[in-house]
Amino acid sequence: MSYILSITTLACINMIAVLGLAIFTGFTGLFSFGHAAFMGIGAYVSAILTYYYDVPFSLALACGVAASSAASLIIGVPTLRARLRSDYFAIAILGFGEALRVILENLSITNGARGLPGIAPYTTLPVVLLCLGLCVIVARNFLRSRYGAACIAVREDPVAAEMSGIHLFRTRLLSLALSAAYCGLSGGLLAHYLSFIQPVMFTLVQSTQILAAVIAGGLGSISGPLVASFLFVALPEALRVAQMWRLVAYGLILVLIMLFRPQGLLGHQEISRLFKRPAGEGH
Amino acid sequence: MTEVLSLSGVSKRFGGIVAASDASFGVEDGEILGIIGPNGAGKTTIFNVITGVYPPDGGSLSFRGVALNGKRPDEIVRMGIARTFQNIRLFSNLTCLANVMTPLLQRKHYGVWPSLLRTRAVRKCERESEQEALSLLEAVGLSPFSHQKASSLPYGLQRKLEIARALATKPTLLLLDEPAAGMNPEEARALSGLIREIHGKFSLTVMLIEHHMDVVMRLCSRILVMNFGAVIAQGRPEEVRRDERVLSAYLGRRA
Amino acid sequence: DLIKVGHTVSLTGGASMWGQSEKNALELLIGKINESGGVLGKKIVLISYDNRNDPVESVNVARRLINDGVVAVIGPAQSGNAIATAPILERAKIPMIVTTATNPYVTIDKDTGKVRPFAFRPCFIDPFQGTVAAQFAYTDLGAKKAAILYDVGSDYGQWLAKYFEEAFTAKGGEVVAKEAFRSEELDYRAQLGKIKGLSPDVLFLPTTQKEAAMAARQARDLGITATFLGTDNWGSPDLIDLGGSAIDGGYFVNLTDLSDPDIQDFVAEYRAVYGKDPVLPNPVMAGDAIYMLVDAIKRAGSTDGTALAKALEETRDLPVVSGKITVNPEDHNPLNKPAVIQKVDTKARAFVFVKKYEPGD
Amino acid sequence: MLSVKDLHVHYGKIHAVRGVSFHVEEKEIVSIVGANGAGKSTIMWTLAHVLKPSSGEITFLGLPLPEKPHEVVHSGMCLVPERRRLFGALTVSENLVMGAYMRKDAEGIRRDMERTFELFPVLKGRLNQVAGTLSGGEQQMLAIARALMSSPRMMLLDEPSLGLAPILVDRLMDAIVALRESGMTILMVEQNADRALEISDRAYVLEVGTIIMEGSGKDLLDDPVVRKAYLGELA
Amino acid sequence: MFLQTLFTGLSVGGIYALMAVGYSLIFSILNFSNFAHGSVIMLGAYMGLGLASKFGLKLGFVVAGAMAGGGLLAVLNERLAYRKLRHRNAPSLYLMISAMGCSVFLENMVYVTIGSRFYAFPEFFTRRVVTFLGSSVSVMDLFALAFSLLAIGALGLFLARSRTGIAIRAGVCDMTMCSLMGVDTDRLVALVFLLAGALGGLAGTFMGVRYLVYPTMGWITNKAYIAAVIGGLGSLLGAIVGGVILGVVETFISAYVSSILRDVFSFTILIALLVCMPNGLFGKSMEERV
Ligand SMILES: Nc1ncnc2c1ncn2[C@@H]1O[C@H](COP(=O)(O)OP(=O)(O)OP(=O)(O)O)[C@@H](O)[C@H]1O
Ligand SMILES: Nc1ncnc2c1ncn2[C@@H]1O[C@H](COP(=O)(O)OP(=O)(O)OP(=O)(O)O)[C@@H](O)[C@H]1O
Ligand SMILES: [Mg+2]
Ligand SMILES: [Mg+2]
Repeated sequence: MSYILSITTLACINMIAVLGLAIFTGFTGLFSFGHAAFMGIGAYVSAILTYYYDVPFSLALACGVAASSAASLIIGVPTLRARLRSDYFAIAILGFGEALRVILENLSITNGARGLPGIAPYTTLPVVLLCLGLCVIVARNFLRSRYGAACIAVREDPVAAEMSGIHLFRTRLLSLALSAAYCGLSGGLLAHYLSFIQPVMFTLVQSTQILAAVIAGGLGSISGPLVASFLFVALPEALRVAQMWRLVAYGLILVLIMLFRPQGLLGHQEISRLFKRPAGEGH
Repeated sequence: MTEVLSLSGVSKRFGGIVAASDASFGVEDGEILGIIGPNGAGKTTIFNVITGVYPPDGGSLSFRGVALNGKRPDEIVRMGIARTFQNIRLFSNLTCLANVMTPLLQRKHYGVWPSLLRTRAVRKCERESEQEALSLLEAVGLSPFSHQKASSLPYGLQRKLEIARALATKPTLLLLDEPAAGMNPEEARALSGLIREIHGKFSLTVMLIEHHMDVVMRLCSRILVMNFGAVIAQGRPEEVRRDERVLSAYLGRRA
Repeated sequence: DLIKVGHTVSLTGGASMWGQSEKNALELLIGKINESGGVLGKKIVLISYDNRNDPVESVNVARRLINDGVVAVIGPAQSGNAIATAPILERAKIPMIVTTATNPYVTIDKDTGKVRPFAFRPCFIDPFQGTVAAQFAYTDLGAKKAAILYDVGSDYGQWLAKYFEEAFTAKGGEVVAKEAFRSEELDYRAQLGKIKGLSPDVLFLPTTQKEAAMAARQARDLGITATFLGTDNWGSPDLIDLGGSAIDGGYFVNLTDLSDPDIQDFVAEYRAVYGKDPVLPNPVMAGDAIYMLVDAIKRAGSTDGTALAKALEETRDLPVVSGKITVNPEDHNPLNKPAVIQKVDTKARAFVFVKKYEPGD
Repeated sequence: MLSVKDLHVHYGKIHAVRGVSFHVEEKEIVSIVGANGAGKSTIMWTLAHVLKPSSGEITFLGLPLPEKPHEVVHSGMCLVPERRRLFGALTVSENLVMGAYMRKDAEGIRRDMERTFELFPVLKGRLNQVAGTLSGGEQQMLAIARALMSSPRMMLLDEPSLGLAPILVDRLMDAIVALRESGMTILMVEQNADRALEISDRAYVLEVGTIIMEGSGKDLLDDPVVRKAYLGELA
Repeated sequence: MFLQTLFTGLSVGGIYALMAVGYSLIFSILNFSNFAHGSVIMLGAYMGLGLASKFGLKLGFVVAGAMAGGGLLAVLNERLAYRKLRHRNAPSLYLMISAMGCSVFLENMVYVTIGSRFYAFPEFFTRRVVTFLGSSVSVMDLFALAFSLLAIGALGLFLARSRTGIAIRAGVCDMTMCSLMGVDTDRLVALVFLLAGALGGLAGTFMGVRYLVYPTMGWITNKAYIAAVIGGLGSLLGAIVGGVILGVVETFISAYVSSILRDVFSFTILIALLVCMPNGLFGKSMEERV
């Protein structure tokens, strides 16, 4: 039972990060190969605070969130201001992630590549569920607000968005900072769940997994990526008996999703919508 | 009458192509100004320069006494200039309602934190915007389609949706780039009526690029003729219609 | 009925070669134990799960194993994964015996400095290994100047580089260069070019055999003549194939040696069943672990975790695959676990036994 | 030459074309007129087999329409779709090369190129400009020119005069007549309904996915209903 | 040491460039990042290895075999994992994720079937070094650099000039319209993948000979993606120049600044470069007109 709970916890922690990237990629239309770095910042900042300075967990989490948001500005301000095209932006942020990892690997307070063991295991399933619930509500609120509308407009057509009075740079930056905050929270929770963090946990591989969940779940959807990220954690576990074959299967499933659910599991719609009268969308 | 917009000596080149050369003219408050000219004359370019999509290579622009040079498009929009696009640019995956609501929401002034918490004030703003959007859709005759995806509308209706979206930025100057393209004469006639109606209802100044001469003649109090990036003639519709240069370069034998 | 033993191991990813060999060895030995009547009249079943050499996965595996009702866990082989796994098993009161995780903090809680009651290992620890390497370099090879090239992204490399540097300078030697690379990189010539200019006597490479082989080849290409010195991760038969003539004459510290007389029976059996040599040292360490466990179950007379941990702590002079083992109750490391120095001889295609260090030497 | 029987096309649940039948004879100019959203473009896309009909029968040159769009082109039918659909990142000359992709006769290609430049002289000076940066009307010219380069047996034109200056509309209509003279068959959808009907041999009036009227171009032009509904004349 | 560092940088850069070409080729044509390219390189290396060690073939045959194998693999890859998406005019992001899936799939297929062992090519053609001004340069590196320049030159010409090349690029803009011009787009795309795959096979063999062969060796292609971005995505010349620059810069940072913090420096330079030149060195500015 504890195993199922632990998988659920991990899945939910992951879902928070995926939700963050869904805001950025799914709704603002920029993609990123570096969001694991923001998880890393959240994880390390909050873990260092509870570990060395006995800061209360909630405050440490908040600091982690703030730190990763702030870090996202460091990379976001120059690149978004320069209006990098999305592929270029993705590589720039990948560079940021990798550089950050090297720094984490060489600081003494992070204990280098050896990692920080013995972080207090404050993260429990109820805590995670609470955070996830809040995150979903906040994400929904954000996306329905004028800021969210701006993000979506920027995704759909940047020029037309500007002609609707939207400040492109500020909108993209806000979306980046919010998504980084989500990833920071996710990282903080992860650190206090595993009790142990190492820079290798926050690499490109992790970034691409978050991105894959967002896309497989469907761009422009909140519930889709959530479902996908849950599946992406649960599926390898379910396939664990298949041993070495499970990663083969994982790769295959990713391809199959793209081939047969081109919009992702739920592109541009939410689970709740599935049960309502279908709007006349056609196609 | 006062001039709301004035351009003096505006020029823009792309590589070797001179898209606008030393264009100077003013737009009077409340008029409907038509811009005609052969293809590639630089009409759309003038719109692009006014709305800040391209910075001009030279010359100056001012709107109600404020210089437009160096302003970002979104700033210009907030000063009260809105436009539609020649190649329709809607938010194609969104519903018509959402298309119109987007600029309306941008005019609301609540901060990020209230938006995350979705306070009562935020919800009120949204309800207001929704009502406003619906009434704008009503005004252009798109109410039945408000929950349909923008990309699934036929071409002609997409143009009307663009007008509604432009109106949603609450402009005082509206730039329309070939609004009647893809409409048959009857539809174009109806559209003229619509433009005249919103012109009065929202007390707008309108600049209109159009190749449908009926529409231009019917609507405009004044017409600018452009060729090779420069304004070659201007005047009242009847004058322009008889202008020799306009006949040979633009209207052809039929007119 | 059955006694379930968990096994958390890298079956995919860069460390899978050892992991697969480890799994083979355990299956082989457990088969033997079961044939001879099992333990407490019960048969042992092994439940292996792939941890992909990833700490998060390792935690999942640990939880899954707990859920599957294992009485003890063997593995993981890598210190990072072991450190992530240890607290989980500790809370579930299930003993774990790691195989080759040589980091001190696998069995010691870094915060409290106390021993982790449920964590054990049959292998020596990094400070010892680093010291042995430094000592061998300084005294036996007569090196005064050493250079280090290690993988910054690997905790293993970082630790050993640190311990070696400390020990070597303590002895009076000088570490002239400490250069690093990243695991997925292939070319170290930039770093080696710099090292060449400092003409060290030895080049310490606390890396996997693949990286050691590449570093050696590139170093010789650049004309570096220093002696190569490595650690237990070199100890794989393919080092010779990979490094070719470049790696010839290199020395490395190992846990055991394929030619170690103590393990010849095991190696022969392994060859007979799988048709190839075991990839040392993991299979041997895993073998030690399963024997330690079986012995502890017998002595405890039960499979209760706490009782098992207590019995494991009292392991004395137990004959295992690699020789005899005694657990130090202070730190749960084996007492008197020797380290061997081997020399790479590419012409004979073998690792030649050079010398053996006992702790305290 | 082309015959369509009881064609139905759906977009998901939207029934855009509802049982349309018509035919086009060799060397004819046939127009389809109708309001926005009547389903004209949908019919054109279906004839090019980019959209697949949900039911109905299309035969071209006596054979059922081939499956793949490129096979349809090879059988001699070429579509100039609504909204240009140029290869925006390619230059003007590359777009024209693409138009002539199937042709091997270098001489004929050169001749058609000349003819095209006669019709739209602007393009000649713009051969190396990236198509996406042309003005709206220039793009429309290029779209037509590209189709002319393929010199098909039958050409489908969807709103060819969109965004063209009046003087060019005249030239275009003349060119269409000239094409017919040279042996091409033309089916066109045109919002400039009076101009289209003037040069059409026959025409169909489409309303909400069904054909409500057919006749010769002249007849329809004189029909009061048509005049009122599509030509903007107050009755 | 300066000269040696420079040579090393060039040789590392040459390998990056060779990997970046195939990747950039597909990008320039299909406008998406084919993350499976790393796996094609890796499998190309395995094929070369098989030919060299199992059949003891000469280097020429080994390279030819690996190129053929890589090409076929890439075509198959396209056929199974991308074609359907392409037909749907799916956004390039979808293709990218599909490519990511392929790369996970292929890499783990190798683990499951061939195993995780490392392999080295037989030593007989591995190491020939010429000494030049006191610095050693490997013949293999020179060959790799020259060959990648040649390959790119030929490819660039083909794409810019030939009818097929134009059709391929037209297909990128609008697949539907391309088929309305009578083009069988599938055949064209298959051709592109054949070329890119062959280059991948070549790169794999070179890398295998220079370094080692193992399942995760494709990861180094990340560097090729970065190189392609530095040079400007979609520009073949950019891919080469970007690769060489990245190699040289990395090497110099390692040698003169810090090998430990190297990536921090090189990525900072990357980001700074992109901020100043948002389209890379040779990328076309893709400003869309309104
Ligand atoms: N971004 C650009 N790059 C290069 N040339 C451009 C660009 N934008 C416009 N042009 C050129 O500038 C000229 C003027 O274009 P513009 O779009 O203003 O014409 P227009 O008067 O709107 O014509 P139309 O009636 O055909 O829409 C054209 O020849 C066009 O090719
Ligand atoms: N992609 C689509 N998805 C859903 N519905 C569509 C789509 N495209 C067209 N429709 C619908 O099909 C009907 C016919 O559209 P079509 O584009 O064929 O009209 P049209 O006669 O060409 O109009 P126009 O004169 O504006 O070009 C319309 O009601 C339209 O809303
Ligand atoms: Mg225009
Ligand atoms: Mg249409």
